[in-house]
Amino acid sequence: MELSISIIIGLMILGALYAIHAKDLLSSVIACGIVGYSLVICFLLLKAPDLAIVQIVVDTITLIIMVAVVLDSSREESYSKLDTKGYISAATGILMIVVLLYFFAISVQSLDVLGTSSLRMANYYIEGAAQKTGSANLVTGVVFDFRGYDTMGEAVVLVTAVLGVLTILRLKGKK
Amino acid sequence: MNPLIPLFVIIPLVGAFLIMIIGRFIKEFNKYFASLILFSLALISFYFLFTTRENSFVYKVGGWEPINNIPIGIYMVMDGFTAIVVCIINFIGFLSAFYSISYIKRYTSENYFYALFCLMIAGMNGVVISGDIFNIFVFLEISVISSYALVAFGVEKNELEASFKYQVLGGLASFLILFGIGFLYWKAKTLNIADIKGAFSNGYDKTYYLFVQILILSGFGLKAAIIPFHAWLPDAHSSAPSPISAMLSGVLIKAVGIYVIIRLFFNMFYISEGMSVLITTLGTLSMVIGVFLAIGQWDIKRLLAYHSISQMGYVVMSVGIGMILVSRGVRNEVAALAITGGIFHLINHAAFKGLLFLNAGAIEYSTGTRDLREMGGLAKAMPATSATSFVASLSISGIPPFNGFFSKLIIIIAAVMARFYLLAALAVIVSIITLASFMKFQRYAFYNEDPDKKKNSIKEVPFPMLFSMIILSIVCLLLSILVFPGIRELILTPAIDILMDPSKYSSQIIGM
Amino acid sequence: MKGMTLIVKKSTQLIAGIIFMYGIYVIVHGHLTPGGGFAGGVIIAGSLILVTLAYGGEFLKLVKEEAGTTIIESMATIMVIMIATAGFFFGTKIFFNNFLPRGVVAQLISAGVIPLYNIFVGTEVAASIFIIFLSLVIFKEESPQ
Amino acid sequence: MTAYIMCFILFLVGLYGVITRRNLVKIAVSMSIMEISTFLFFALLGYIDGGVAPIVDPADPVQTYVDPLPQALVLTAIVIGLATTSMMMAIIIRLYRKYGTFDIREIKNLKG
Repeated sequence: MELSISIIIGLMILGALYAIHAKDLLSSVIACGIVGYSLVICFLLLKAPDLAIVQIVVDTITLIIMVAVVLDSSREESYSKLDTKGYISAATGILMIVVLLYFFAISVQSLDVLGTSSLRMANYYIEGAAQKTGSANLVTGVVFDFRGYDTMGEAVVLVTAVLGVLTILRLKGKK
Repeated sequence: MNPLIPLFVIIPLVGAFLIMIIGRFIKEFNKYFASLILFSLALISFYFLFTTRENSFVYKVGGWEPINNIPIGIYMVMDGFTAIVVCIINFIGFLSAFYSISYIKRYTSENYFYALFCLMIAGMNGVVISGDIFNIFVFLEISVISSYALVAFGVEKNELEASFKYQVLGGLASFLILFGIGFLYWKAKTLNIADIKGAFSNGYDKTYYLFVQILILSGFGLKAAIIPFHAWLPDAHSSAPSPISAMLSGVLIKAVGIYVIIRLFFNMFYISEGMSVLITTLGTLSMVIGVFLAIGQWDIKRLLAYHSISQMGYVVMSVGIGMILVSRGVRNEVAALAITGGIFHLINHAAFKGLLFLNAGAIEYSTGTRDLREMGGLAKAMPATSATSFVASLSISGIPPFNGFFSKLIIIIAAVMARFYLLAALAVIVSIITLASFMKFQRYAFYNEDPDKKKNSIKEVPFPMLFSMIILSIVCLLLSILVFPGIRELILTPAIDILMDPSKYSSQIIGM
Repeated sequence: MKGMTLIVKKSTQLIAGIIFMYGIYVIVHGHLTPGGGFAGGVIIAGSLILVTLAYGGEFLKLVKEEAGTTIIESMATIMVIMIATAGFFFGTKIFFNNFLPRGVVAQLISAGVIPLYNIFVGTEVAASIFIIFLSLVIFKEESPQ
Repeated sequence: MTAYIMCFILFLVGLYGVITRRNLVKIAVSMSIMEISTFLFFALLGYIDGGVAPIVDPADPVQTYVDPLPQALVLTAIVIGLATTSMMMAIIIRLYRKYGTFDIREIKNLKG
C-alpha cells in the first residue's frame, strides 16, 4: 500500500515540477490539472470515495476556470534572466525548504506510520454513528451532524467567494 | 449553555444574505440595516463583557455531550478574554459601518460592500468564540476572503495589485495553518483546543512539538503581520476604502492574528522557553522596524499601516515577556502585569488606530488627496476632524491623559520588573519616534498655513462620518479609566486569569 | 458568447441531462452512498457550465441568468441557516440540533435533518459555482480587449 | 514514512513555486499544488490498514472503518480551496485585461 501511494506521489511531484517550469502557460495549467486528477487516484487508494468524487469534479471546474483565463492570452511566459531580486528570493525559498524538510523528517520519526493511526475523537463517530446520526455514510454523518457548524461556515465561504468575484469583476469601481 | 452565544454568528450571516436579496429592490435598505445589525451585536457583546467575569460559557453546538471526557462536537467558548475581543470587533464594526453610510457614496454597488462587511464581521466573531482549531480555520477563511474582496473594492490598479499580493500571502498562511492542524491531529487525534492540551499532557517529542508550534505561529503570524510576514499590510491597508482599512488595522489583525496566537499558545500548547523568546524577539523586531519604516512615509494611510505593525509589536513583545516568565515559572505577578499591558494595549490600539484611519478617510473624502505634502491648514476648514485626529495622535504616541500612555506605561514597567531593560529602553525610544512621526502628520495635515493653497472649497464631512469619529475619540479618553483598580478587576483580570493558569480553561471546557 | 460546432451541441444534448440527473441522485442519496451536498452540487454546476459552453448565449440572457442565480444562491444559504437555527426551537433547543426522527439506517428517508442539509447545500454550491463561471464569461465579453 | 515525506516534498515544491515565480498564472498553479498536497496529507492521516470505506452496511455491520474525521475536514477544505482559487483567477484576469501581461514586475512599474 505504502509503495503504490509513494509511486503516485512521486509522479505528482514530477507533474508539479513541470507545471512550475513549463514555458507555455496552458501546458502548465494542464499539468496542474493532471496533479489534481492523480490526487483522485490517491483518494481511492486511501479508501476515501467521497473525496474522490468531490475532487474530480472540483478539479475539472478549476481547470475550466484556469483555461478560460489563460486561453485568450499570449500563452508564452515572458522569460527574463533572474535579476538580483530573483536570486535572493530563490535563495530564501530554497533555504526555507531545506529547514522545513529537515524539521519534518526528524519529527515524523516519533509519529505513527501510515495505516496504524489510532483513534480518539473519531472512535465515537464510528461506534454509534449510524444510530446517532442515522446516516449510513459516516463521512456525511460527520460533515452534516457532528460538525455541521463547520459545513455551514463552509457554505458561507463559498458565498463570500462568489460575492468577492462579483465585486472584483465589476467594470467601474468608483463613481 | 446560554443561547446568546451563537447569535454572534447567526445575526451577521442572516443579515448579509438579507442585504444581498432585499438590497437589490430597496436601494436605501442595506446602509441602515447593516448598522442596525452591528449595533445589536455591539449591545450583546457589552452584555457578555459584564456577565462573563470569572466563569466561561461553553456552548456545545449540536448538543453532543462528551463521551467519557472526550468532546465530540464543536464547542463555542465565551470567557473573559473572548468577551473583550468580541466587544472590540462589534463596536468598531458598528462605527465603521455607520461611518461608511456617507463614505461609500463614492463607490459603486454598495450592496456588495455591506454584504461582505457583515460576512467579515461574522467570520471574525466565529473565529473568536470557537473552541475548535478547524472551526477557527473555516471562520478565518470567511473573514479573510471577504477582506480580500473589500481591499480590492475600488477596482483600480494599485488596489487589485495589493489585493493579489494579500491573497497570495494569505493563502500561504492558510496552507501553513492547515498543515499545522493536520500535524496536531496526527498526534492528538482530536480537534478541541482544551482536549489537545490534555492529549499532549503525557509527554511529546520535542522537535515535533517545536515544528507544530512554528507552523501555527508562522501561519497566524502572517495574518497578524508580525515582522517577517508584514509585506502585505502596507499595500492592503493603504489601498482599501478607509472604513475597511480601519477594520483591517484596528480589528482583523487582532481578532484573527494576535488573539488566536495568544489563545493557542496559552491554552493549547505547553509554553517552552525557546518559543516564548522567539515570540518576544519577533514582537520587538516588528516594534522597532515598523516605526523606522513609518518615518519616511508621506501617504497618510501607508504611514498609519506601518505604525500598526509597530504597535502590534508592542502587544506581541509584552505578551512574549509574560510567556517567558510563565515558562520559567518565576514571578507570576510580573507575568500577569505584562499580559495585562499587552491586552490593554490591544484594546487601546483598536480604538485610536480605527479613529486615525477614519480621519484619513475624512481628509481624503473632502480634500481628495492622501499625500501630506499637498495638504495644509485643514484645522480651520475641518475643525471636528482635526480635533479628533489630534486626540488620536496624542493617544497613539502615549501622552498622559490618553489611553495609549497607560498601556505603554504598564508594558514598560513589566519589562523593567522582568529585568528586560533593553526591551524597556526600546519601547520608550519607539514611543518617542511615534510621537515625532505623528507630530509631523499633524503639522503637515492640519496646521502649516500655505497661502497659495485653495482652502475655501474644503468643507467638513457629513454627519455619519463625524458621529463615528467623535464617538471613537470619546472612547479613546474613556479607555484610560481601565487602569484604575476598580474597573480593571471587572474587565481585564478575568482575561488574565484564563490565560495565566490554563488548567482553568480546560477544566471548564472538559471538566478534566 | 458564440456556441460550439454542431457535434458538440448534439452530444451535450445527450449527456447534459444525464449529468444533471446524476447530480441530483448524488445529492439525494448523500447519506447512503459516497457523495453528498458538495459533490452533487458541483456535478450539477458542471452540467450547467457544459450547456452554457456548448450553446453560448447572447450577452443579456447571461446577465439576467446570473442575477437570478444569485437570488437562488442566497435563498438556499438562508435555508441552510434556518434549518440550523430551527434546532433552537425543536429537539433539544441547541443550535445545530438534528431534530427530525432518525428512521432506519439504510433507507432513503432515514437521517433526520441531513437530507435537507444535503439538498440546500447542494443547490447553493451549484448556484455559486455557476455564478463564478458566468461572471468570468460576462467579464470577458464586456471588458475591452 | 516515505508517503508522508513525499507529500511534504510536494508541498515544498508548491511553496518554492509561489516564492520564486514571477508569472501570475504560475503563482496560482503553485498555490493549487500546495492545496493538493495538504488534502493528500489529511487523507494519509486517516488511513487505517485493512480499513473499509466509511459506509455502514447494515448487512455486515462489524468492520474496521477508515477514520472519517480527516475526510470530513478535507471535504470542507476542498471547497475552500475552490473559493480561494476562483478569487485569485478573477484578479488575474482583471489584471491581464488592464495590463496585457502576467508578469508581476511589469505590472509593478506600469503607471496608471
